[in-house]
Amino acid sequence: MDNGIIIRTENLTKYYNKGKANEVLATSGVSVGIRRGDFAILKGPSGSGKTTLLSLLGCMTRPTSGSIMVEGRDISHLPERFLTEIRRSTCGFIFQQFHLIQGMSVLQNVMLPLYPTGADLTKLRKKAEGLLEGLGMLKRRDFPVQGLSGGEQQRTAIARALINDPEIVLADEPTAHLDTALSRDFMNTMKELWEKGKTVIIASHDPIVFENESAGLVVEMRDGAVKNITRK
Amino acid sequence: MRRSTVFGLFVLLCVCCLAALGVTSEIRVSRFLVQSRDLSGITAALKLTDISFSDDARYTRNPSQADIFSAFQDYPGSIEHFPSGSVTPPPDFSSLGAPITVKRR
Amino acid sequence: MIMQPGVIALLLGSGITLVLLVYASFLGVKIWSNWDIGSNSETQLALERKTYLVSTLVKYGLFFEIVSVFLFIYTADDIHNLLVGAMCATGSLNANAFGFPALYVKIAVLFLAAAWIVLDTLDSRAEDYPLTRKKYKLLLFIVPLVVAGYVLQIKYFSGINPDVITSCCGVLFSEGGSGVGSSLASLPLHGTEIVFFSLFVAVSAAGLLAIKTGRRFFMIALACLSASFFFVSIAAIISFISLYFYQNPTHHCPFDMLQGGYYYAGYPMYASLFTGSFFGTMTGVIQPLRKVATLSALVPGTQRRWALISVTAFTIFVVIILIPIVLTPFTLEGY
Amino acid sequence: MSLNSHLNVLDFTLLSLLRRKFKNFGIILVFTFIVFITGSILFLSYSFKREALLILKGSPELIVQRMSAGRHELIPADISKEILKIPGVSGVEPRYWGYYYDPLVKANYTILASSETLPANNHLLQGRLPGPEDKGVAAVGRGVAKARFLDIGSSISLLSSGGDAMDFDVVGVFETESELLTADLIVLGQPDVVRLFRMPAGMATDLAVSVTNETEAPVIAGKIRYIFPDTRPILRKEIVRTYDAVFGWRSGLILTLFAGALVAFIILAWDKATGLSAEEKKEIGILKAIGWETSDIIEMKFWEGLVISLSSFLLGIILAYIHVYFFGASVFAPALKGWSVIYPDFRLAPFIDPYQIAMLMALTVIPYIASTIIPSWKAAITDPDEVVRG
Repeated sequence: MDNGIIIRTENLTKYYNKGKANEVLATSGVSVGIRRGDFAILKGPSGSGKTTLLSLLGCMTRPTSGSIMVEGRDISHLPERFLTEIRRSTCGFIFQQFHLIQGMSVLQNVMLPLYPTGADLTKLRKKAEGLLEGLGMLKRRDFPVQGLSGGEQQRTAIARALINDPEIVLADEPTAHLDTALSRDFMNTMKELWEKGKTVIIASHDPIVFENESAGLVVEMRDGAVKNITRK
Repeated sequence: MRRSTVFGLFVLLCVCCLAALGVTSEIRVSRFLVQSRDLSGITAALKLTDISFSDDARYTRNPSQADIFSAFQDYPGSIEHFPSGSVTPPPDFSSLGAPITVKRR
Repeated sequence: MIMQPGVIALLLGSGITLVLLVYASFLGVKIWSNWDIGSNSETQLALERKTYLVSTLVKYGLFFEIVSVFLFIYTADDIHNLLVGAMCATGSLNANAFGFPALYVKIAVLFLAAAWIVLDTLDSRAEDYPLTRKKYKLLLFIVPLVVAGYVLQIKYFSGINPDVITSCCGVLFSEGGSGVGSSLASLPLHGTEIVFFSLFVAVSAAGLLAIKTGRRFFMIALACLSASFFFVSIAAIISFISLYFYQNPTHHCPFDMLQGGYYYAGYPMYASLFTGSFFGTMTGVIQPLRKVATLSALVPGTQRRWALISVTAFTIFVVIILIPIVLTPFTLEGY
Repeated sequence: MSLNSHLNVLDFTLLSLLRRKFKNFGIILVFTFIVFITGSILFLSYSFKREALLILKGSPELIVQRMSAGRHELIPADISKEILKIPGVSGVEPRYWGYYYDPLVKANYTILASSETLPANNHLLQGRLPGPEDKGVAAVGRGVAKARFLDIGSSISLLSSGGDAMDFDVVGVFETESELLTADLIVLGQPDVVRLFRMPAGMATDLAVSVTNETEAPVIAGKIRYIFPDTRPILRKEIVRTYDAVFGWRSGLILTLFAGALVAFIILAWDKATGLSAEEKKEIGILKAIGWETSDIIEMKFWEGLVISLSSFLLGIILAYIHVYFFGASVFAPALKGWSVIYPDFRLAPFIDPYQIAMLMALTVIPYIASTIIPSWKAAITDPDEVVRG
């Protein structure tokens, strides 16, 4: 493991619908290295390829060419089955739209990622309650998620992302649907996680995010390519 | 209780229900088997060949005895006896030929 | 053709199996000819996703095939009233030349489909899916069998002529007759008993040694012995086990024990025999896979587990057949 | 994967099904109904068949009828002496019987001359049978008794072919348990039958031949046909086969008609499974994004199909059983039995074995499950990446 690098990409290129009329080149030739314990921001206007890079880093999808090493292991050719396994054990994802499952309670939503791993539900519930407590959501645990406010939904989503004790926490435009105060709250939560030793990667074009004092690594993107990498 | 347990219990309940029905079926069948001796006694004494299953028309009463032609038996213009008439195939007397061969001189 | 609910159900059920498996093999050909695990193209991704569909289709196909084998035997048993001289399923199956071949083909499909599924499961645990091409080649062997089974079954039912005097089990399995069935029935009783029980001891010994040592020799031995034990057991069922079940020195029918009158003893008996033979044989079949790099770590453990399943299942089988032999006053002395 | 992981996925599936209560309970309801109908048909016809086979065990080994111009004709009773000479024949007895249409209640009766007495310990007859030479007495089936309000001691009047009314004292009534055999019977003494139908002297309806060894019956039938080319011998074995075919045919026909409804349901199932709502599709995407694997989703869909089909199947079988064996198949009996005035009212013996269950499964569960495979797979391969990209 070269000097604490947790994810390294080499010349990462991703096309969508390759060979078809609606072909899109989402990222091209991206080479970045993210160290264990980094607080990294992917910065850039919408359409710059941040989200695609984020999902490549989070093992959501396979690159068209180039390679990704996660914890020293080349995952760029792995079938989806094994990609999912890696994602399930190392990544926690917070989506722009929160993506909670409607009609289920907060607690159930938080527990959901670990269902297929055969986790013991009683222990899992304890763990989920612990996470919700840390985020001040414990009293809401049996609420159906559709009745929550935006901030509460996001805290539920954070708890869900943390249920598998991920090494890496990834967030995509997390502040897009929040007001300034809630955005700052979110950044504080991320900072706490970072201080606990998690690697945090956030894609955003919100100044509250990328001007945050904890952000150690800022990757600026434009038109699918990396324009600038600054490490503080 | 977790939901899968509830579902398991529901399935178990249904299976138990079925098992109970299976037991009653065994009992009723064995009772019928005793009774069927009396029934076949009646069959033997009266030399009956058919069961009284659908007697809406004469030709449906004894499917093994009836003639192949059948319409208008009760009175001219009598409609076909649906459904018995339509769902009873004519008895297959063609099979009679096979095991019995009659040599003609 | 006999229009009976049983026949309709059978044709519907096995027709669905046929459609599923033909579709699966069609996809299999597609995957087989375009497969490139090293590629990251969207075509390859789509193919990888199709493998899930093929596995699912074959799994359901196997389940439906099991139902359809039972349905076939039951229906044959049910129509024996329509046939002159047929007294049980054996007689009905003998009504024309297609009955028994249809049953044999169905059982072969059962084994092959099960083998495909376990290979598929094993393959999907290795990161590079090393068996993909072999798997889909095997699938192409199964499909003609399924089609043949379906055609034979239709020919069987459409060819049933209620006039033909069929040989019932009494004739088929009576010692004086000719044909495979009766030659099985006329096997010397004590000889068959000795062969059967000594083969059981041999197969269990091979299985236990295979579990203990994990050595190649015992794996192969277990596979060969399991396969032969399957055929010897079928012969033994017809030759002497059935006699104890029915307590009748002339009734050799291998199907009647599936009925309520014999406490459905046939189900656990055949289930354990099939399971034991299948897993026993598969331990040897996957022996060469130890050489595949990504599978070499997985195979030995799997083999031991299967050997254990096989030995357990065979033991259950023997216990089931020993029950009537030990517990009933019926003896075959003098036969 | 451990057992617990399967249970967890099942847990989630149940929760997820409960979230769409109305839709899923609707499907279970329709499916249960389909299993119920199919099951009722199968149970009913199978029980009829088994009962018919048992009841007809006692019927004559061989019936000899005379054919004239292709029609069934009366047969001269003295032929029996010739038949008796055939080796293997142990007895020949003329049968006198016919149909009687009763305009009063618009029902068909079967009039039969008695020949033998029933064993004394037969519990299915109240009173007695008329003796072969008795005059003016009758034993009637329960169906006739109900239609004409008869009981032992009352009398029934029938119109003979000659146009004169004949009165009979009822001396015996068959018990309800024997209705499958006797519902429409009126048993009279032989002279009364001859007078009622104005049968020419020396003629009988047909002859019942008993043989010493039933396996030789076909040979004897061949000889009878050889000696009397205008006769038609009917073997008991053939009657039994006819019944086998009749019930197989009837239920087969109804099932075929019913297949339309089944197909409609399968289309519904397919549509339900393919026409995943945008919301459901999104949910599956979310599940995949948060760490569910394609095979987990396929498993979830498998559980979904299993929960729906197993619940419906079990409920449907139980309901069909209750319907057929406790309520006499009140919904379908008319379709199977036809619409006569005298319905044999009988309680069927529940002959049920794994065959029925396997058959029912092949007819209902397998098509349903098969129709959901491809749609579930299509749902399961939703790209998790799509969710991220919104």
